[in-house]
Amino acid sequence: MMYQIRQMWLALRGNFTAALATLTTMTLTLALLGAVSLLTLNLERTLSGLEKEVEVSAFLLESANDATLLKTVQALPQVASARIVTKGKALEQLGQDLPGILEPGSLEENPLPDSLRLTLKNPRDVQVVAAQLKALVGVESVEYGEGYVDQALSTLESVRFLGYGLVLLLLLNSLFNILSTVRVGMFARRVEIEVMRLLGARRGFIRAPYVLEGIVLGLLSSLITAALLYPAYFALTGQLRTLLPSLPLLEDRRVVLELLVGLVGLGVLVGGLGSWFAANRYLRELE
Amino acid sequence: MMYQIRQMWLALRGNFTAALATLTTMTLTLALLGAVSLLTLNLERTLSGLEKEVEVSAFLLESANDATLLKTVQALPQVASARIVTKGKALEQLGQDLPGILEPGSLEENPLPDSLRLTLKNPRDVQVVAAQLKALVGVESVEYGEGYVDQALSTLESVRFLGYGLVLLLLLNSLFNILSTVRVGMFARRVEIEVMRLLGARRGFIRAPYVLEGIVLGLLSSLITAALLYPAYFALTGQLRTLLPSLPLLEDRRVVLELLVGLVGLGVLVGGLGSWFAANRYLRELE
Amino acid sequence: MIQLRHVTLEYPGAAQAALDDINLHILKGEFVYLIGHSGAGKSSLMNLILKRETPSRGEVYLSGESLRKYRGGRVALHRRRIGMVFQDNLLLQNLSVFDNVAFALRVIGVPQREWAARVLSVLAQVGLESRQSALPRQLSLGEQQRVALARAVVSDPPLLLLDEPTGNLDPDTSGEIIRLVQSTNLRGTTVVFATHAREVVEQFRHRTLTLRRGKLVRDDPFGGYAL
Amino acid sequence: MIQLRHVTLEYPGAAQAALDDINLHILKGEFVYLIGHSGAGKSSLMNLILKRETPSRGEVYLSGESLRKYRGGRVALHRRRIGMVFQDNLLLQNLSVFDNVAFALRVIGVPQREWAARVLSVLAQVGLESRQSALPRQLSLGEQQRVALARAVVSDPPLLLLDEPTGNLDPDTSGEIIRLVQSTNLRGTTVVFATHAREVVEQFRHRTLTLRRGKLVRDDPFGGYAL
Ligand SMILES: Nc1ncnc2c1ncn2[C@@H]1O[C@H](COP(=O)(O)OP(=O)(O)OP(=O)(O)O)[C@@H](O)[C@H]1O
Ligand SMILES: Nc1ncnc2c1ncn2[C@@H]1O[C@H](COP(=O)(O)OP(=O)(O)OP(=O)(O)O)[C@@H](O)[C@H]1O
Ligand SMILES: [Mg+2]
Ligand SMILES: [Mg+2]
Repeated sequence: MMYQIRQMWLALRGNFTAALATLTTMTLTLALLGAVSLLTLNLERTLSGLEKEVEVSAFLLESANDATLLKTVQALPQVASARIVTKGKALEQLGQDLPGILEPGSLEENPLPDSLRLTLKNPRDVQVVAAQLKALVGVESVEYGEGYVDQALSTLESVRFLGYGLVLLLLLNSLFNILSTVRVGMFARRVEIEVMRLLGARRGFIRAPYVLEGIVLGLLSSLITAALLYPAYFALTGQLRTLLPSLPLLEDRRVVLELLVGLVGLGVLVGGLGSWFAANRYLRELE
Repeated sequence: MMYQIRQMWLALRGNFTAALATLTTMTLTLALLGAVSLLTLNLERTLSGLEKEVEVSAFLLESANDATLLKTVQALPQVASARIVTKGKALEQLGQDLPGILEPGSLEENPLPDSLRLTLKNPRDVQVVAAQLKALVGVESVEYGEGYVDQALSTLESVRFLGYGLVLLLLLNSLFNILSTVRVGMFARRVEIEVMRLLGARRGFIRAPYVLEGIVLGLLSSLITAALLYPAYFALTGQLRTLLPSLPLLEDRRVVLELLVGLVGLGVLVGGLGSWFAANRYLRELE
Repeated sequence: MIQLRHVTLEYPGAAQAALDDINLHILKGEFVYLIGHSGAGKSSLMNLILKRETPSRGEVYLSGESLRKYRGGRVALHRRRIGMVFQDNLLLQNLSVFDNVAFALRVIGVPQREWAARVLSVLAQVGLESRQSALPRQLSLGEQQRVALARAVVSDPPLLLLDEPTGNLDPDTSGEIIRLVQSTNLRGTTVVFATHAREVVEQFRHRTLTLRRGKLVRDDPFGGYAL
Repeated sequence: MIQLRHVTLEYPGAAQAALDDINLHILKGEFVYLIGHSGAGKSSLMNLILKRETPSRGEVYLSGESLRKYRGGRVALHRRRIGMVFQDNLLLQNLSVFDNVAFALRVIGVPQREWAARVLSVLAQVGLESRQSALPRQLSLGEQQRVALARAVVSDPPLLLLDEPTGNLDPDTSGEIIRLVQSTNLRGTTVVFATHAREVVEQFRHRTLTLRRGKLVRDDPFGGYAL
């Protein structure tokens, strides 16, 4: 074992630039992976918050039968909950929103209509439900933030999608770097490796220093990543919290730590498996 | 020259994994650099839009002398423009914002005060000006979106800062990769290189294939980047435009193209200089 | 010990077979010279026995077993029973002289505490005791060749393959080397010795095989250098 | 042509000087053997002349000029006037035999259209015309050594340094090689020939320098192999 570790050390030193290149690439990759994962976790919270808030309002005609409409709407399969807001309630609400301007009783006539307020089981059904509502007798108009809600949803989805796409590319890139580092190491020592084979050394014996090298590189880069990401994340959320206090940020230190531990595990795995695979392949190639 | 190109080709092939690793790393780096640059260009536009919109409102007491105050305020060096909004104007405005609820003349008494509205030469002075206003006789209260404006400014600044930091790291990473690729190539051929030196070949002759290799890698990766970034950017802005029509997006195709051409230039430069530097260094090292 | 039956070796893309229908039997404990012009096929024959190459046709047997079916770990085991000096030396460049020789003991699993005594004794026999901590590139080529020989004999292998082990040695030094090989042979090791050194073949007489353009043209039990 | 004055070469970390106070004068057009035991310093002497090494003390002169002050491009120019066979061959592994030999012409700037004729003629002289498109690793070691010789002589250099050029050649082939070297010598090339081959030194008599442990112990104008 000591021999293998010494050999690994020699390989690392003899091949320092390549190792450094791999280290920086892997660190950047893992850092971005970590950042995207954290972003996704936060997006998911925002998204589910947003989804809960999607409310469809149907404004009713004076002539409408509120109770019947409520029943009809509650019977729709996509609807989670529905309630009536009378025009009196609506005016009261507006008065609270504009204190000092709309005092209770300051208006001679209430210009607001009654309305039905629905929440949906799945916010993606919003357009279907809106169309159904509009077709009901007694409904004057339907409002749900128009294009805004579905656009926001699809944008968030595509940001997440892009993020994972980027991470996938970066992981591939890291893998290429590891393959390359190992291959380079073995290529530079191809004569030595052939000699060892000719002297009767087993593949596993020859492979060991390279696999060790990969594991060490993976471990190092993921540790560096974790050490950078942890304080950076909490500094950022700290700042964001004061700026946008309504954002449902992930600030549970245990969850973040677990994620970073996973990252370290991934780094070691990618480093170890990558170099094992590469060493195996190039050993065969050299024969 | 033909000989050098053939040698470069051999080096690329013999060293394919390392070249591929460099290619993917450089492509990702340049893509991120391009993305951050585009983001920055857009942020700058949003930022300057935002800065123009920073408006400070000072609400005045009934007893205040509006005209004198206006003059005092206009004399302040940080102020770009100032105007008085009378309480009548303010109510009219509110009425327009809430049609059907606040009809003209529906209120017996106007609860709104007169106010001074200022824009600043440099929005970063907002707190100083606010404090000065508050100290004036006749001013009841001052409003400027409180924490929001300066927080938004500093957040945008730090996003931009982070972006360039990331790009710097990535550029360093690309450089390491190039150094590594060249070094690997030369290390693998160290015996050949020594033989060529012993036969009397000049350094430039030995260096040429590696420098060519670096240039080709830089060119390839920056072309791939440009080919990916151009359609991706316009797809994204297209989607954003419908989502947030108020965002002042950069959609001038010429500006974007110029940026991408710059990117290609940078790729070739980093590739060429990096490999020239590396080849030189390792040639010396091998001797 | 070694038997070749109708062995032909054609390198891919080569116009002529490097070895052409060789039949040969080398007994346990024998000392056999292999001579022939440059390019006659001596190294190719060695490489077949080491299973560095596999014959295009025919079979190579070691102790009655065909090498053809050996794979992976089995090849490694096979090679551990052979001590070889390659024509181009092939030392491990990043290991010291001592470690290069000790490597042969490491591979066959000799416990580490026995290494020092065995390695130093064989280094003394090739006259390089004082250079034990030098790296190969700090040695003259003749010295490297002697390290390679030390590595081949240190593990007392049942079979010794020597491919031109004195090509870079002066007559005095190569005489010492051959005496070392002969004493190993007397302890029971089978030796196959490819060489161009007429003096050696003439002076230390042993069974001599002569190759010409890939064909075994002469098998002289009493030796002598005649191409 | 070549002059060494009080030249001492100590490798860093080595206990003993590889060359010790050597004084030597080789005239233009001479043919000089360099003999000595393994490790005596023959290759080191060659390396000094090639400026692969720089002497610790003393000066090496070529045509009256000290090599010490040569740097960068000047060293390259110096080496272009020397044809050398290295003891360990050192061919360019990714070039064919033809391209390896042609490389010597490329370096000295011979126009490309002259290459084919000159390369093929010298390959024929070393008996490897038919292998011109093979890669070095597809050759036997003796064949590689002949390619190295072809590369050294193809450019008709003023100085030829041969370090054990027949170590992997049988007596017949090495005789042909030496005849080729001698004919080059007769066309005016100065030759320094390091060898262990007693037969060669005895058969083709020339001035012989003998090194022993880094010291020049004998300079015999009429030749003969005596260590
Ligand atoms: N990998 C290869 N591919 C094609 N031909 C090869 C290869 N290796 C050897 N040869 C050819 O096979 C023939 C025999 O080669 P081998 O190395 O066995 O000769 P040898 O007797 O050892 O010669 P030497 O005394 O010069 O070492 C030679 O003509 C050589 O060119
Ligand atoms: N780079 C080096 N570092 C330290 N010592 C060296 C180095 N190169 C050679 N030596 C030592 O210098 C001495 C002379 O070496 P040199 O290669 O000149 O011998 P040589 O006469 O060519 O021997 P051979 O006939 O074996 O080739 C040897 O003892 C060798 O070990
Ligand atoms: Mg051979
Ligand atoms: Mg030597």
